[in-house]
Amino acid sequence: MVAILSVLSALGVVFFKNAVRSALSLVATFALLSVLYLTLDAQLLAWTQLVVYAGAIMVLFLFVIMVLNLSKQPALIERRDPKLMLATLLGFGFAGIIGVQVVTPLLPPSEIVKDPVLAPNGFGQPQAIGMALFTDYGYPFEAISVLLLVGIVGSILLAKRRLR
Amino acid sequence: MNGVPMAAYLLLGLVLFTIGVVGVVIRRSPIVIFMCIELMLNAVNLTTLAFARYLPQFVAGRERGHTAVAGEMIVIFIMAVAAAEVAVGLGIIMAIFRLRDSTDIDQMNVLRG
Amino acid sequence: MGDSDFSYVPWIVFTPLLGFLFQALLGKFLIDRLGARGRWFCGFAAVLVVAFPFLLGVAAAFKLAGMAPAMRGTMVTVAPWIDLVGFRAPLEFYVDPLSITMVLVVTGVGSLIHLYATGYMAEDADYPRFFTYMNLFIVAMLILVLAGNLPLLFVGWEGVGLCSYLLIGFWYKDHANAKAANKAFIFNRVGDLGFVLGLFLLFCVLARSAGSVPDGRFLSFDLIRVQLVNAIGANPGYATAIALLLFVGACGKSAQFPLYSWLPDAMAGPTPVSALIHAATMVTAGVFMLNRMYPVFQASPVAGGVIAAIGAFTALFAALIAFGQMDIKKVLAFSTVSQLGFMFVACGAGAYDAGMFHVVTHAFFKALLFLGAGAVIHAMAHNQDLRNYGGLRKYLPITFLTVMAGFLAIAGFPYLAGFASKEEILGSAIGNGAVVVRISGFVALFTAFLTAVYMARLAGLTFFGAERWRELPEPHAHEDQALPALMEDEPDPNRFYYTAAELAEREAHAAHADHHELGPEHKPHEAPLSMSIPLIALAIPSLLAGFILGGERLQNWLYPAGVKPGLLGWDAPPWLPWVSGAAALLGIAYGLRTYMKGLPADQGWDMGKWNPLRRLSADQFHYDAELMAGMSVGGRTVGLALSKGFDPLFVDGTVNATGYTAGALGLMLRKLQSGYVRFYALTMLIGVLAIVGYLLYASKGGASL
Amino acid sequence: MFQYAPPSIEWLTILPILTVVVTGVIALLIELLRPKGANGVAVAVSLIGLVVAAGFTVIGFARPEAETFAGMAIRDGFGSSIELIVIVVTALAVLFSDSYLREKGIAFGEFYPLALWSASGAMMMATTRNLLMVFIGLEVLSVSLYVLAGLSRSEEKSEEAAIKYFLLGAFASGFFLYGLAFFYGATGTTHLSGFADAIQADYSPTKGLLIAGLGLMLVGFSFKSGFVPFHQWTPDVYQGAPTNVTAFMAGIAKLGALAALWRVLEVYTGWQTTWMPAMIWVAILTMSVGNLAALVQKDVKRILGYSSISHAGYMLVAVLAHAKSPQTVSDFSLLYYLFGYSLMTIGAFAIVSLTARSGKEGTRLEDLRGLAYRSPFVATCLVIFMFSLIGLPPTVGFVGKLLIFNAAVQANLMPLAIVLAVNSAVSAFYYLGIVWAVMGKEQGEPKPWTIELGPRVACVLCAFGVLAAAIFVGPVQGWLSEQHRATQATPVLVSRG
Amino acid sequence: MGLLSLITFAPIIGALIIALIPAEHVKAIKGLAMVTAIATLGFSLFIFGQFKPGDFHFQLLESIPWIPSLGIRYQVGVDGISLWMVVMTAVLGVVATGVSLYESKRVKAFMILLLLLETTMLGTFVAVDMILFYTFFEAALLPIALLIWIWGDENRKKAAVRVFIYLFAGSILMLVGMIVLAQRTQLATGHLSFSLIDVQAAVANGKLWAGALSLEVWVFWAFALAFLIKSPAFPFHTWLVDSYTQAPTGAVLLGVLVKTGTYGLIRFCITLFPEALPRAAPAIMGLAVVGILYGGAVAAVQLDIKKLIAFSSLAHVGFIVLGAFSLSYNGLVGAVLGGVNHGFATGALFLLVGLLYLRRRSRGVNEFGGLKAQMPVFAALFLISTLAAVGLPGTNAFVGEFLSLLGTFESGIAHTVGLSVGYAVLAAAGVILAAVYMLILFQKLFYGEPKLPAIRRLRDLRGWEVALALVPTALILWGGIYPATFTGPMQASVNATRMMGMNSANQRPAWGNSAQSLDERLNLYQGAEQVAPAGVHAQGPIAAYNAARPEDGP
Repeated sequence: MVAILSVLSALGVVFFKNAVRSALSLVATFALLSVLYLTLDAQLLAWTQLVVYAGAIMVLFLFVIMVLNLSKQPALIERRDPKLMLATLLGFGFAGIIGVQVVTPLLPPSEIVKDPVLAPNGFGQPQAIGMALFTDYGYPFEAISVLLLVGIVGSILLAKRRLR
Repeated sequence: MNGVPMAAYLLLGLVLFTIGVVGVVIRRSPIVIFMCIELMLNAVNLTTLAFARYLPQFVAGRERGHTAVAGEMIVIFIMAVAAAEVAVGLGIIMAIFRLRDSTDIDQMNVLRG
Repeated sequence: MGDSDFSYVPWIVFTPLLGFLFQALLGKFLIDRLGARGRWFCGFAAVLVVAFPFLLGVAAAFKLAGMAPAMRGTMVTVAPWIDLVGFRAPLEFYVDPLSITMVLVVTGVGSLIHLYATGYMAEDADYPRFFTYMNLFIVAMLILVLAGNLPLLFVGWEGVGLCSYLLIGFWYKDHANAKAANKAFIFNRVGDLGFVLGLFLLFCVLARSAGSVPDGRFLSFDLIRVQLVNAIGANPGYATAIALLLFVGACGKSAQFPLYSWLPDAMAGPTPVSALIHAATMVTAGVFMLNRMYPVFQASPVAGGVIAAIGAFTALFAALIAFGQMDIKKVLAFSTVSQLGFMFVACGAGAYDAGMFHVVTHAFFKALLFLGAGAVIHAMAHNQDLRNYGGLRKYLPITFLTVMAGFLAIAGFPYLAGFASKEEILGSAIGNGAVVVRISGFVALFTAFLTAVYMARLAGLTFFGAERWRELPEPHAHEDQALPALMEDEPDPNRFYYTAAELAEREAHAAHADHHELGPEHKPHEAPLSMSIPLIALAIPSLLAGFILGGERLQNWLYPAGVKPGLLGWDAPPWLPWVSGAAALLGIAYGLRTYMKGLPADQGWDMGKWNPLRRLSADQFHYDAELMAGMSVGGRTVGLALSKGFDPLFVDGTVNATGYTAGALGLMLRKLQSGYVRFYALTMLIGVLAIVGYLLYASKGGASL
Repeated sequence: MFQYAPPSIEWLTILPILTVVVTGVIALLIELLRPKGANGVAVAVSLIGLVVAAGFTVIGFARPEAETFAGMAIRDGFGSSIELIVIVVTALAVLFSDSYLREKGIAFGEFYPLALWSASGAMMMATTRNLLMVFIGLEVLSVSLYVLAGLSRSEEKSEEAAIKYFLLGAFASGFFLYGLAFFYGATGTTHLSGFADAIQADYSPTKGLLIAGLGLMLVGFSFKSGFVPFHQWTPDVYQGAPTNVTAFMAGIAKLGALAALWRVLEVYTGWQTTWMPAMIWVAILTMSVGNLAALVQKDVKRILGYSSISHAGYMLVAVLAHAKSPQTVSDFSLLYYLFGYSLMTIGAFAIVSLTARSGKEGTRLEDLRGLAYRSPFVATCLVIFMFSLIGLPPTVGFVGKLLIFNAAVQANLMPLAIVLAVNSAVSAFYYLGIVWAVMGKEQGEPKPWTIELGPRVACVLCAFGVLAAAIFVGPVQGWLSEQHRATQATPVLVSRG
Repeated sequence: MGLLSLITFAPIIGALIIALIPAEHVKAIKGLAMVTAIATLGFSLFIFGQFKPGDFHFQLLESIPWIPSLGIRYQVGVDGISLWMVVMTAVLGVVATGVSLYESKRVKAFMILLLLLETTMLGTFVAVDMILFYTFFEAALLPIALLIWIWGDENRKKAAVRVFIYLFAGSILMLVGMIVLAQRTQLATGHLSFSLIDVQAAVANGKLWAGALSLEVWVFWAFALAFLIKSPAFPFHTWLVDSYTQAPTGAVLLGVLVKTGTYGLIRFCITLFPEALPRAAPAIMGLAVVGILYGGAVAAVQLDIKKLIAFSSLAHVGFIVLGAFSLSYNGLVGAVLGGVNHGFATGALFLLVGLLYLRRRSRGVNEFGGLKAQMPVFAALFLISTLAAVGLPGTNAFVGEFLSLLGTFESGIAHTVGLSVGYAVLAAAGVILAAVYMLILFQKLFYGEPKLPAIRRLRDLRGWEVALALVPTALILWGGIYPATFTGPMQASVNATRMMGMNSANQRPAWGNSAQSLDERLNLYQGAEQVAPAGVHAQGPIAAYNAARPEDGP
């Protein structure tokens, strides 16, 4: 159910002509996904998803859309573009290939489902994640900080007024 | 916890990913394209979490918890990266909007040939 | 220097070489400095360096004569030349009766002609250049005759060709001369093709059979004869091939039928050149070479037949053409071609010594005739047309007498030189066993009659009858060419050009030699002493050579019995001397009777009135014209087709097409680079699908590259 | 409550990266402190930092191979070599950037920290076998480059380049991440060693995951390296971005991506029958498309952009050769070519950047006309770079191609060697076009150029490097293999002294 | 630094010094360039003196590792085949520099490039390592292309591009071939080496190509193609025509450039591919013969002097290639000798035409005429060069072409290369064509009355020009009169080269075996084997040869 909804809202992102509506449907997708995360026992990530994506990132998006006044812009899908057909076709192709070749082997007869489906110990708990972040994943964590720094400096640089 | 097979999550991830991919190709607004990319990233997150959750037992010689954490780490880092990308990407879109009053990606082809 | 006995022989070659270097390097300088005395000195040096080898040759001849016939062959090695491990052709001279005979002819006749030239060319601005070439020619000719091996002979062979080329084009201001020179060179080249191939084949045959000659001197004459018997005995076909190929070379050099037509054109050169090169010496090189290589020819009767037939045909053909010629030198030229044909008939018949005999006598009387003609031309302000002559005997008595001697000799007046040598030729041919050769002999006999007639025509038209130049119109005065426009505005920092002042001085310095043309007021004058002496000197052997050398004397000298085996004997029919003598006398009588009266009406200035046959003959039966037109037009067409058609289209074309294809592909790719992000994303998507799809496909074991 | 046990860490392993990052921070602080000043200090600090980092790398070279941070970072000869090259590239780019940016009127001090961080991203990619780390490095590298590409904000083409690069880059990242997820799904880890375990487990349902994961990751790397058909951003971005950024990007992006590709394919060697044909075709297409398209270009930067595609193809040949027969083909050919390519490209771009004069920049071929008259020295350098790019001896381009040829032949990849050869010939045409433009005569009197110290030094270093690296390739390699022997990292090179 | 390195890098050292002189000091630059060229010539003569003729191995070897991991070395040496090439390059270097003293446009760059070009040529001839050879071989393109581009005539740009691309494209596959050779060497001997000595040693014992015939044929063609293009043989000559036509006067060294191609054919194609050789030889000889006839026919209708020389070069190179691939001893000597001879002959022609061009700025055959009266000394020098081009005995060209043709004929008679007799006949016919086009050229330039007023104002050559032109012309004559100077040092090497290509495995001499000498295994005459099998003579012909002429030492 949640899955179907999320798919629908994701389609909305693509097919809404209005950027604001696209964005809102993306928010919906994110929210639905966080629900799914919960079903996967990943509580922390679910909340993070909500906060980071639905909250922060999408706000940014909407902000930019508003600033640029994109909602007023005309529809930006050309209906007759062969690209559209081709892209959809290729999309189906991609999904088909991956689905048949990669996901199908993982369907129920395989061992994965036989396994009693219990979340691993501490799965999704903040402690475990925190532990990992500060031990084994300390280095990437630091690297990410560099990345965020880049993001900050970069966006400032891009948004700065003209050079002296 | 429930009887939903992992493959279902994977399929959902695949569908979302594909939608994102198709969206990137067919939309003309860079903002929306960017949103579609975010959709792709989320699809990846979902897939990864599904793997982490269902913990492939077949992975020999690896401690289960360790494995699961790895998946969660991927998700976290992807989120962080997405945040940074958003900051920069929107900055670029802002900058280009300031230069010209349109964000139609198809009008951006000064560079070609 | 190898053999002490003949260690001076190389100086036969080196002396004129020194003369050549002297003329080339110092001649102009001397004349500029010393003027007339410089001229005299140059001329003297030029004659001296040819006369001195003659003395050496005489010495060598006496020494050879004093040796046992079997010992008369000495190799004098001077220096290495082509000097490879497996193939050596040193600079070596082979001293034997044959080479020394030729040395004597070349230097003897050569020095007389040099002497003559000092008078004939006295007024020419390029006096030293002339003697440079002439001396170089003597060098090359002596190398040719003295060469100890075939490649070295080829050096001389080509060397004389070069000098011939240079001398034909000596008067360089006229492109016609240059064209004649080119023609001579190129025709000779065609012959050389055969010569070289024959040489190669000979080498291969010898090398194969010999396995290894320790010092690799395969083509040296002292060894060829020894080796050849073994080599060819196994493959008689090779002998024919080699012989015919070599004969092609001889055809080129000695102006035989398919390749004769350069020789008449070569008359564009100064007359001493014609006498020396195109009558006495160089053109006989083919006959000499046949003598030199006689074992090969001897081994192939087929080749002998071919040679005799071609010789006879050429003799007849050229004699017929001679009837149509009005240029005094052209008549002589065709006569030379014809006489050379005689020599080849002899060689084809196996009477190599008879061929050589005729070479020697022909050298005397033909040189004499040319020199005489030169004296006439000299006297007639360089006009060469028989129709302008007539009645010259009273103006040029010495010339008249000597030329008459030459005329009688060539016409085969009994017991003169020409009669003697021709007698042997005809005898050998008619007495030969092979039918072809015998027919050739009869053709030659008929040609001998023709010879007498056309030579009488020449003599009659020149020396008898009315003084026809008196009827000529007054010549035009030369107009001086204006000095070139000055281009002072063009900068000339490197001083490439003469300044105006220098140019004026230069033009003044090269004040035109006093050119005068033949006109009604012209008064012919006898040639200076330097020209008369050679005439007289040559007239004597022309008359007497038959007595001196005839009667198998030359044969015993060149081909002593028992030493050079297998020379064909012949059985001349007893009636021959009578018949040939009669033919000659008849011809002379008929010719003189016709032409002493003056120019016959049907041979006048208006070609339209000529007998059609004579017109054909004047045009060499269209042979030369058609051949030259075919060659030059055909060659040009092919060359242009390749140059303008094939080269740009295919050679350049493929290159350009490759470039264009690449460029077109680039343009196509450029179109794909549309600038649209979404299109880029689409291609990426295609790529993703392709790669992932392929990998999954391949992982199922489905594919390999 | 948390048992926090600090893991034992070989700090030296990441010390070069750390140094670069910290230098970036310092440079940023300098920019903040004196925003109105010239950027000389920032340049100096950056260079000093890079030198120090290089020093640490060299020190690390001699140490034994090590993997630390729970397998997140690795130190081996290959990684350290890449790090060194990255440092050199960055230093050279920094050297000539200052004057260019000033001339262009975009002297943002942020360039230096961003460039340094970007470099650190490339270094991270090169020194890890963990795909997560590869991804983060990739993002650090890319995000900085996105920003830098749009540095010239008043220029439409710069911004266009930035957005194209950004959107397509993020798109490609998405694929890469999907692949990463698959890999993780199959192995339970993001470390490449998981592959071996997975193979050992031989669990067939996940095989598809591994394969598809590889394919998707290849897409990511291919995009960054500019392989066909993921190349189309390259010419646009190269042309649009500020020239110094293009130079930097040309070197650095390939370094990171190819290093990571190298490590991934090294692991996947066992399955090469599956992916090798595909990659061979990618290599063939990459080489050919880049060269053919460059033939008809008129803009120098665009030409160099296309040429970078084909050079990426050449390097892919080196990678494939190693992956095909790792026992006989060492990493030297790739490293050497990367180094050489970086030198010649940066040198070329440095010279192109000289055309920028007071805000205007002409990068078309005719804008280079008369360079030989204006500055023979610079023209000579450019000629050297172009002939090196063609692969004419005795330049680094030649020796590099020689090494790749050798690698390809050794690995029995003759078709690739031949395609490479043919492509070299094709490429000569457009490089010559640049040379001719330089040699050509300008309208009017030649105006001599004054060239500042920075670009001058950069040109000299590049030109010198291009020649010296070719002539002294023996000692360089000797030194490297000595380090290798110390660490026992790669198979001993077969050679005859 | 050894002697060979010295000579190779002497021009570059000169060029570096010139680079330091400010461009305004034109005189100093020209002087220094001349000094450098003459010094190089001096070194080359010294090398000539040091050379020991009887030995077929590389002499004066120097060897420094370059890329040790690939077994690539800086290895230089000379043998009999390269010795005269080096001297020739040095001689023509002097000539080229000399005539370039007239250059007035960007003199400094010109001289630097010219000296650079000389270094690359010298390097090509002394390189023993294949990669080093390739390095010099290719590096020559840079100066050549730039010389044509900047200082060439009206169509220089197209010519420069074409020269560069064509030659570069032609030889790049050879690089792959070299690598294959080295790899096979490694397979055969266990050592990776690009040294010609090592590679050839592996070829000599038959291990290198064991069981890889098709590969051998492919690699052979990779090499052959590169060299045929550079030589250039028949369908590959378009670059030559362009570059000869457009090159500046100073580019006399272009004549040497094409010699690197024929040199490569002999050095690589014959020694390293014994099994592929007999299969390929008829085809290559066929190309050569077509080139001879085609070059002659096309040259005969050219109206551009330099184009004419270019097509004549095509024909002459045909003789060289023909001789080389006749695989007979005489033919090979003819080919090596022909390379040297043609170098001098074209050098002289190029120089003289250049001097004419400097005066009149015209290359049209029909725009001259009557020069003989105006410039007699020039005419004499030109005549000698013409005769050399015609292949007249007494000039060096004759000896080379004669031996080439003889060798071809020989190989045909012995059925070594079946079609050779036909080839020899056709090629000999090409000699006629040579006479046709050269004599027409000579006639049009020199005979007749001066048509144009400007020609009547022309001075004869100046003293130093004569001196300069005398250098190659004197060598032309010397080579014709005393060719032993040329053939003497090259014989042992040529013989070894031939046996490398002709003998069966293990019978081939090897450069790698420094103790080996050729006696007793000499087998000069093809087809004579049945009569006198190899090794019968107690004293081999070379020994006999040396005994016969002991005084002819260096």
